[in-house]
Amino acid sequence: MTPPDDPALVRVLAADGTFAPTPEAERFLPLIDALTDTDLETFYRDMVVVRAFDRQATHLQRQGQLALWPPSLGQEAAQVGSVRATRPQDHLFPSYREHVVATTRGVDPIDIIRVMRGLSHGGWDPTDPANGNTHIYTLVLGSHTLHATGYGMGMVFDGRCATGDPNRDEAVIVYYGDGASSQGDVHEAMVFANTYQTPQVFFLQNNQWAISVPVATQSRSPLHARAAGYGMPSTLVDGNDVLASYAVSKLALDEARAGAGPRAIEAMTYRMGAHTTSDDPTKYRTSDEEQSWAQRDPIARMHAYLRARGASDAFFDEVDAAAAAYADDVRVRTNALGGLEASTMFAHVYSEPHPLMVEQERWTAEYEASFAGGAA
Amino acid sequence: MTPPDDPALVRVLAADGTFAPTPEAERFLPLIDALTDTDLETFYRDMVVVRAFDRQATHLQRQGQLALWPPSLGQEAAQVGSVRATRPQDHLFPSYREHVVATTRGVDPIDIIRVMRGLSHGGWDPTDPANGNTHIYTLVLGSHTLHATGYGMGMVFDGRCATGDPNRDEAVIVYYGDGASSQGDVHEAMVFANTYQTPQVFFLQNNQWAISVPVATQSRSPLHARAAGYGMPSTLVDGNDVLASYAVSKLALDEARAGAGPRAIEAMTYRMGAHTTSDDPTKYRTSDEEQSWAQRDPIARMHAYLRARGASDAFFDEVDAAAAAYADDVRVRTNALGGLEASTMFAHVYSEPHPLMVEQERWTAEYEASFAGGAA
Amino acid sequence: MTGATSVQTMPFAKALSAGLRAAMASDDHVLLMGEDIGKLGGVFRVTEGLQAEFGDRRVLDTPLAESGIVGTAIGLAMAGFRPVVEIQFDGFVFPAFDQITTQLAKLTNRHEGALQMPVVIRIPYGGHIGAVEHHQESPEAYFAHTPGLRVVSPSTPNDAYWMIQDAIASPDPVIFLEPKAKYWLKGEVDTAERALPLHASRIARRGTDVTLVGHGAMVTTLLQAAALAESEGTSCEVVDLRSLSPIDYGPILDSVRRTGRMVYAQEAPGNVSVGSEVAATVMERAFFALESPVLRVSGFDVPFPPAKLEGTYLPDVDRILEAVDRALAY
Amino acid sequence: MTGATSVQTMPFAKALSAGLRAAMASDDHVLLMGEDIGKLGGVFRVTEGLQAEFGDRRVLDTPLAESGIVGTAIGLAMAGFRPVVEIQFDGFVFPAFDQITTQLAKLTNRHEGALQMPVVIRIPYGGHIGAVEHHQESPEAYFAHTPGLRVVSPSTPNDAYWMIQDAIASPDPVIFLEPKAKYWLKGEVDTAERALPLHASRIARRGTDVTLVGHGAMVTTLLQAAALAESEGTSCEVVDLRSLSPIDYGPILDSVRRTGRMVYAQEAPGNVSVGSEVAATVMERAFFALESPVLRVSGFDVPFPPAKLEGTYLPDVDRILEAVDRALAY
Ligand SMILES: Cc1ncc(C[n+]2csc(CCOP(=O)(O)OP(=O)(O)O)c2C)c(N)n1
Ligand SMILES: Cc1ncc(C[n+]2csc(CCOP(=O)(O)OP(=O)(O)O)c2C)c(N)n1
Ligand SMILES: [Mg+2]
Ligand SMILES: [Mg+2]
Repeated sequence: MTPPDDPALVRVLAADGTFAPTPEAERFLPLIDALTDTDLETFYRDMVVVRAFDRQATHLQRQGQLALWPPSLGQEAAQVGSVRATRPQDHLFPSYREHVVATTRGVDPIDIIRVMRGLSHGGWDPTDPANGNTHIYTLVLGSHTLHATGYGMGMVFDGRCATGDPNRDEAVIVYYGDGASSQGDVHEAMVFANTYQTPQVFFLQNNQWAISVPVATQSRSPLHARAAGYGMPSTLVDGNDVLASYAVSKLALDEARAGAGPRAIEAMTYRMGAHTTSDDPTKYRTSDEEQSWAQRDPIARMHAYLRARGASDAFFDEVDAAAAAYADDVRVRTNALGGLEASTMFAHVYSEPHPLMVEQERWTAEYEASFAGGAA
Repeated sequence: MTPPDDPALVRVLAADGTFAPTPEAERFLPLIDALTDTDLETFYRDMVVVRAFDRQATHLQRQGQLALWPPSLGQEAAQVGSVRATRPQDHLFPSYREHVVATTRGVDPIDIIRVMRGLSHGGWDPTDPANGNTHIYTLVLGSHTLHATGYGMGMVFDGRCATGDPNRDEAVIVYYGDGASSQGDVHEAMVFANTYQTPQVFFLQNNQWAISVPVATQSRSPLHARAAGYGMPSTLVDGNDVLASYAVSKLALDEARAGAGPRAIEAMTYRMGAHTTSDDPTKYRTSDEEQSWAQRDPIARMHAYLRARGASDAFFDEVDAAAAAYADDVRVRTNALGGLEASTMFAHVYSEPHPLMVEQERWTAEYEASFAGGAA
Repeated sequence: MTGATSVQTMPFAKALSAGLRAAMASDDHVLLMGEDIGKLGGVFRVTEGLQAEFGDRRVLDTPLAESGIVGTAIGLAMAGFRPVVEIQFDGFVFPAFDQITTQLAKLTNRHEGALQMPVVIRIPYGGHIGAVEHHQESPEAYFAHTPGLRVVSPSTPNDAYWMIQDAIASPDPVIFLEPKAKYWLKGEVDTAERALPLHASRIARRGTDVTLVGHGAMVTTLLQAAALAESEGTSCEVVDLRSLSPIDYGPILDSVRRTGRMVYAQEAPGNVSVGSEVAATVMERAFFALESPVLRVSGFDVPFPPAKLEGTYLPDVDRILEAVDRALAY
Repeated sequence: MTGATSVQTMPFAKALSAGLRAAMASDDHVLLMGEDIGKLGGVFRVTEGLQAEFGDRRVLDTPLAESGIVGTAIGLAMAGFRPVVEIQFDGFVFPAFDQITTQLAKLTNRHEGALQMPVVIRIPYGGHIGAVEHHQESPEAYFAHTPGLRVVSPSTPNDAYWMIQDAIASPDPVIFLEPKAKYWLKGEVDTAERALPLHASRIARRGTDVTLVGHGAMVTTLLQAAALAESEGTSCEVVDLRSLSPIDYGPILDSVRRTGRMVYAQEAPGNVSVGSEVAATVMERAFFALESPVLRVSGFDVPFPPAKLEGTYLPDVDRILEAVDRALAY
């Protein structure tokens, strides 16, 4: 297990928002210096907006509008930092809590809502350019890491990376958790990634918990150290520091795109909320622990930093208003969501016609019609 | 991939048999000094005897007596060194090429023959004390590493290790190959072993090949380096040096038994023969490579060392004669092996009665009897 | 304990929990393993309180890796333990499928009887809870097809209490399928005496016109259908399969020989399913007794749909009665 | 090419190889992946020469990890490739089972049709080669039960040649089961014209008294049984299933309606198998046409035994004829 203040940690902003790079952060500072004020404001805005959405979704679940909601609360900096380091041509493979990643890349939040409402398994179409090459969530933990590696192999085979032109080069980034890191598929994904030198970043959000199980049960030693065993460089970053998360992701993605092979990042963060709306974290963790992490809130940290740099009240107010409007819009659209036709169940099991689908869809239609007839 | 002459290598005997410890070997020398002449002769004898058996089995397969034979040729030092470092109370989980391990622990070679002849899936009974706690072969690569870890968990839970009494403490050692190292199960076995601090040694025989696939396809960096990512110490050893293999295994097992947690060893060795009797290695590797490894033959090396220490011709002749007799005995007993009753197919699928077994066994008996009747 | 005091009313999940506790108390090598089963008591709270009672060496919160859980359970069984594994949801059993199929199911046979494999794999399964993907599936066919496994599914609290203990006592590996829709179902549990052996099927209701057979959560639905059918003048016998492998055909064949008609209900996709096997076998063994073919009411041959469609996907009383009508119309 | 020159006699494995080559030549995003398939040409030499011809970016010798192979094949398919995976032997497909079942089979549905999954998984399967454990199994039931997969098994060189190309052309995932006992079987291959679509069953022999149905290596055995039966005065029709999911029931039902009797033969354990499904469906759809129940001749419900017993385990001509006699005796 990585202690939250491991000396290998890359951190730029201290918990109170002061600019205080750790020794490991030094080499990333040029990347941070290159950020404009607008960039910094965007990072902040992303985090605030998606947190408002996330809270709204939690409320919606409580009101019975959703089957389930897995909050991203507390992990905004890790997600915004990494996703803002991607380029439009990159492909992103989230796990299932990457609401910040998905929406920042363009996924309509209502599509995530539809998944959690029981209206769709996938939610959005990753081949639609509007979704920024964000692949859909995968609920079988770790299994998508192999899809990301395979996609990266495709990039290698098709010459989509290491072309010498950074504007064309592509990369994949795959998100997974401390719990998922124990799965055999994650190992195999790393084996294949290193063998085929995929342009890939393994982005581990270590939020300290896998439901009720602490990360110490998954590993007694730092998870990022696993990468070295595959010959892959890795970086440990303070995942609640959006600037550090951005910088380490940017470097790793740039290197991967250019042909240097896969890289790993462990972002130390914290799941500030429940695992999902079905969960009661008081059963397994202390409020002391929760409070100590509340001190490291990624949004408060960036707020303090921007404030110290001179951001205005007007800016913060405007962001809060935008966030509230965003969340409101989600609520309104959620309440307006309709149902599902039975036929959708049969429509996409296969891409080509299949006799069982034809028969069973027909049977269902006739069967449903028989009730309609009876009621008429 | 580990270069065969990696500076981290623990080696005591140079390829020509001279005593020339590498820097990494220094700390193991006391363990080697503690060996008696008889120990050294035993190591040599073990290797020569099992090689004779292995060659005999290959002949038997050629003569149509066996379905298949996977030779252990060339890997004798890695296997003898490690197995001679175990204590009687230890449990051994071989993969499927550990004929040297199995027979040295007491498994009757004819039991391995029975597996490869198609007379038995398991071959021997690991609960029979005669078999030295040698578990049976597992053909689904890597899956047995989890069984070994689970067994080690049982040792921890039952207080069978770390008792403070080295004569009572137990350990498990699990063997697997460079190819198998890519399997997810091996990763999960390491995760669980480290979480539960099992008294366990992961013994990887890197024989450079997984059938036709070179180890470079499994990993571009040294396999033993993976252990560190789980928080486990690891050692790289010249697996063709029986003294070095013994010493590193002895230390790792002693530490594991005493409660220090799991350890990993990568033994650099070479599969001097074909993958199995169905394989033709000329399709995928050069005779230059084969010859370069023939120079590092583990038996020739130990022969030269013993010879230089003053072992007599009489000793070597006696070992050769014993080996020939051992192999002869296997041949004679193989030729005398009988067939299988149909009923054995149904007898052990379940430990308690099962209606399908009862019905199908009865049906088979009646069906077979109907032919007997017809012929009478 | 006297019969009078030994009967208590409790929900299915509590009955299971009581059964686990009894098994753990009577053999200190019974050990529970799984994700979130210790401190949290499992996502369905079936193991609640057991870690506090028996300690964290008897109730293990494992790393998050199903192959690892089952694989180490096998090793523990080799070392003399009786591990009871919880898979968190039906759809997450597949990472462990290799260990279950090529190892757990075959090890006793591979050892020619020298080694028993008393491992129980508990899987909450089936729909009706409106959950997201992978949380509502019925994977029983995969296990029932696999030689070396025993597969059971209790449908009442009393069966939950006894069958979990019998499964743990079994020297063979048992896939123990818990119809999650029934966790909150209350019923009487007689803690003094088991009603039936682990692998017996059970007549849940007597009837004369059509035999309804099923397993898991479907048993309740079949009983509801039978009640409704009765009000419409059709008398249905209901058989709870209880054991999916091996299947106890005695009560089913006996019933079909009386009724001449049968409907099988299951939530799993129908193609190559337990229902296919029961239908084929009943038609083979009671060929001349049948006045209509055995009809099957199953989940459709599609992945379990988004929750808003589960009501359409899952066989319900109406679909069962539709099949009863078809059977009677032959 | 004219019909006359397009017919060649070749062994099954060579026909497969030719089919793979044709698919690779016509689409440069068809790519082969597996253990030892490149330099070695596969343990059965089906891919021999293809790496030399198409390069090591089209024919990949992968790391030794089946979940990794199938999982990365999925990612490659997402990136526009058409991966054809070789699993070395039937018994080694289980480490990939999660990727096949929860991912490959479901991804098109999960994406609501936005993503196709043109992945073929080739599996040499079945017995008759006297090999050690895990090398002679018939895992088809697991795949046939899984919605989202297509499952086929050619039994002749001509089908091998065409079906592999059709499987690769399919936008859906196809489990492609190669009866390894038939790799050396020679037969005519018409490289100009396919005889049947991928999912059609095929009348392999005409007959009037009993319908024999089966798949894979059993088709040869059924034909031998039919020949022998004929010499004893019984006329058997033989249907080669070819496609195990979906199943083309047309020719089977048509045949059974004429003969009134049917026997299904398969190497897999019979319990909850493809044979169970075919038997249940045929009895359901041809209920009044049947004069005897559909009988099944299967592998026993045990793990595939040590090779010296495979002759007892595997259905043979005698066991099929015994079932034919039983069917006729009803
Ligand atoms: C293969 C598999 N097993 C179990 C689960 C049930 N499950 C869902 S989330 C979760 C914990 C995940 O922990 P982690 O990977 O750390 O991600 P986090 O929830 O912290 O984001 C579990 C056990 C699952 N989804 N997939
Ligand atoms: C899961 C699995 N996949 C494939 C195989 C087929 N197979 C048998 S041995 C072998 C190569 C093993 O290589 P390695 O682990 O290095 O052991 P070695 O043969 O070199 O001793 C393969 C691919 C198998 N036995 N199990
Ligand atoms: Mg976590
Ligand atoms: Mg090897």
